[in-house]
Amino acid sequence: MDQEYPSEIMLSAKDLSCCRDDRDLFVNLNFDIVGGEVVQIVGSNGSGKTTLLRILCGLMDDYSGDIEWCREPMNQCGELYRAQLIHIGHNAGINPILTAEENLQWLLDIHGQGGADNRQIAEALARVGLSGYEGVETHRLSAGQKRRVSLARLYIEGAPIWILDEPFTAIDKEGVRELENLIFQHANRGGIVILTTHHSLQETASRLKRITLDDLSGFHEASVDDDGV
Amino acid sequence: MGEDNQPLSLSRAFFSTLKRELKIANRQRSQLVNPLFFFIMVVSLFPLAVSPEPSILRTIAPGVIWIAALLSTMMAADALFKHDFEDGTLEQLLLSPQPLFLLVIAKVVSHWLTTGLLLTLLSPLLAAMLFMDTNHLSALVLSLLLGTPVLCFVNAIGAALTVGLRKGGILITLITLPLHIPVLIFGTGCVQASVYSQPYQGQLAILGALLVLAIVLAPFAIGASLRISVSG
Amino acid sequence: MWALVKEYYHKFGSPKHFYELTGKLLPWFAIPAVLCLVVGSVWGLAFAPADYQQGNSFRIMYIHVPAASLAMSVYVMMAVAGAIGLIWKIKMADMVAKSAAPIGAAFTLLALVTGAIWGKPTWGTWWVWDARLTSMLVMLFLYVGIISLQASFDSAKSAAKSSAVLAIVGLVNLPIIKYSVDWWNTLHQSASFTVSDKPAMPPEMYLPLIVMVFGYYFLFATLLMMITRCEILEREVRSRWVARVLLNRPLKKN
Amino acid sequence: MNPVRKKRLIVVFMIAFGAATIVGLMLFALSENLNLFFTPSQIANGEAPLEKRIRIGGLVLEDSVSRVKTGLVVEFVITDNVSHVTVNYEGILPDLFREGQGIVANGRLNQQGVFVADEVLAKHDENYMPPEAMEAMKNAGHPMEEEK
Repeated sequence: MDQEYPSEIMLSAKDLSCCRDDRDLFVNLNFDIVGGEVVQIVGSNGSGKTTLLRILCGLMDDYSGDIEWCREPMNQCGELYRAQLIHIGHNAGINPILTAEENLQWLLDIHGQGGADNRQIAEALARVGLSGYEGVETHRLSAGQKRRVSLARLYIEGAPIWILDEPFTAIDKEGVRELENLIFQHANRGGIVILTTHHSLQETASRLKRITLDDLSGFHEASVDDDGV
Repeated sequence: MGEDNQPLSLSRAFFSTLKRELKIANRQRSQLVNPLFFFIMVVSLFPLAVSPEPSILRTIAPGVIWIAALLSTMMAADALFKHDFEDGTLEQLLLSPQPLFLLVIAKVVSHWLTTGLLLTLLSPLLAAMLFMDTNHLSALVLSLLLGTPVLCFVNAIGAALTVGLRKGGILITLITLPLHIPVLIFGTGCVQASVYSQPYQGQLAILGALLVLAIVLAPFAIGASLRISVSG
Repeated sequence: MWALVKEYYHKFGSPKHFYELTGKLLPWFAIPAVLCLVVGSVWGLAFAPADYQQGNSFRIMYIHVPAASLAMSVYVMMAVAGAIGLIWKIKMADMVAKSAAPIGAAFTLLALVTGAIWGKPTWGTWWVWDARLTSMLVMLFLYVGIISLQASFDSAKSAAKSSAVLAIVGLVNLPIIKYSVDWWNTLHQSASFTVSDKPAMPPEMYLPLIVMVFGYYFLFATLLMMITRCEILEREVRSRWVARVLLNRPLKKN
Repeated sequence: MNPVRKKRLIVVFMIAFGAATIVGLMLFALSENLNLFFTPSQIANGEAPLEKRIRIGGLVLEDSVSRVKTGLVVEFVITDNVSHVTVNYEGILPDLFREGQGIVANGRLNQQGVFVADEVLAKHDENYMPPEAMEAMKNAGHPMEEEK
């Protein structure tokens, strides 16, 4: 858990534009994200936050511009890039029929980090406040608990890039605080966190960067705030 | 993260996916038996609709059983990626650093184990219902054993192409049926040859060739289709 | 050299350039199409000699054979265009593939219908489950599948990509289907024209056929351009040059 | 080994192995008789099953067609220039049916070795010819049928 990620990791976008259904979501977005940064993507509903995250994951190739991971085009890094990545979207691949433990086991197995043993999974589930729920089929869990199951991956997998889409949804106050801690800890270890949330992240603002996507009365502007750094 | 456990994690990813799919199927028994009942029902319609005459039923039996098997695997294919698409599993599958074709093969194999294989095991019963001679059973079972996996692979292409659509159902049948024709021809041809007391190894060999072709090529088509469906 | 190729590639991939180019090319295809079709059909249907066995009924060949040959080539072309669109992400290739599908389906249908009309007097039946007929029918099914898949997507990009995958899968399957149906049932005569041998009919019979084949190919090119041009206008409707086209103002080079 | 190269290796191996298997299986399949289509010689050798629906094909033997006066029953002999099979058919023959013509018939072979057809289809060839040219060729001494 305490490993440091190599300091040269970097994700950068050049002239990134995306047009969906004949509507420009964002135009000419430029940013560099280096290890140790937490990037919050802000914007109103429908401004393309989720789309941007999915593009950065490599799930969508419907964009123009270049994305580079460690100075190499992302789509050429392929599985090397995906091995460095955890993406938790709106739906995080939690099957309702399987138990929390089975779901996590599979997710860890296909992410090819040598898998995880039951003890690690039980520990992670305990960290997200789900001890005792390991063997419960997830359709019996509440929305917040389901969310926590998917977030438990963050405690086990050693991937440097976390791309989280609204991770705080349906999570109680206590949980939000813990997750925030986890996110900034990850950044402190040299990892990258890119997330969207309407919740205002406050802690250690020096590590926080904002990318604003906003649809301003027909003109599409994207701006990058560098708070500190 | 060590490089040395890579070979381990390749097979681990494959078998873990297979195990997961089988677990899900096992917990939804009703989904499991539906295609089987459909299979039996379609076959039992023929004596009612065509003729209860044993001699007629015996002649049409190979074709009827094959068509019923084809339709039942198709019925089951609609759900192949649907739930995964809805709960985000598909995204995680695509984000896996493991080769996608491997995971896709695992999914199709489990699909076959839960439909095609069971249909094959059930087919002697239906052959008896249609008064088929018992010495042709081996041709029927072997042809289904080799042919149904091909059907499953082709169905999976259709399912992957239509998974993002609100109204997939009938479209899958429309786009995959033409592709099923060779399997149908050689499958029934195999049983037919046995009925004519001709050697049927040739047909089995062709079915085998089709199966190998499906295993080699279909996973790439399925993978590409899934990427398109998820990004769309 | 490389820069030139790249420039050409960009130019060809641009809908605006394609629209302008085809606007100029269109008459060069439309006029030969009409000429060839008129000359070929009058020559073939009225002046070519009757066959020693089939009499006049063989004349339907002049409509049937080119349609059947086009049905196949259009499919291959569509799959190749789809693959180009899929691999190099060229929007124009997607649009061409989309426009080709209904034309190919129409030619396939024409080949089937004229084949049935020809079959009645010669074979003694409208339809037989013969290898050629069956594989043609399967090809019609493939076209129908591709067209309906194309139609069920909201986003044009996903529609293009998905139908390209299906077209390629179909392309791999076509020889298999062909071979399997061939093995299954064969009655249809083999092709009269092959590259190596001389045609199995005298010139006064095959010349009109060749004219007709050219006419069909020109017709296909014309139709393809026309449909693709409509498709371009529809998809690029937000761009300024389309607005100018629609307002009927001359396009200026810029 | 790095995973990208490993994946490529697996893919190449899969395709090579697959291609080899397919070729092997197809070669085996082609060595078998796949079609339920029989020639007169095969029938004469007793290779065709009796009382099962099969297809036969061959040329109609010259001067072999005889019609039963009442009804539409026709009897003729087809040949592959080696053996002959008698075909019995009740129904309307296609226009192209004539002596010397290639035909395909569906039906059953009865105990007497007579093929009882339920369908007769004329197989027209890929050669087209105006009638006069055909006459000329016949007069010149090489009728087209002889080459078959």
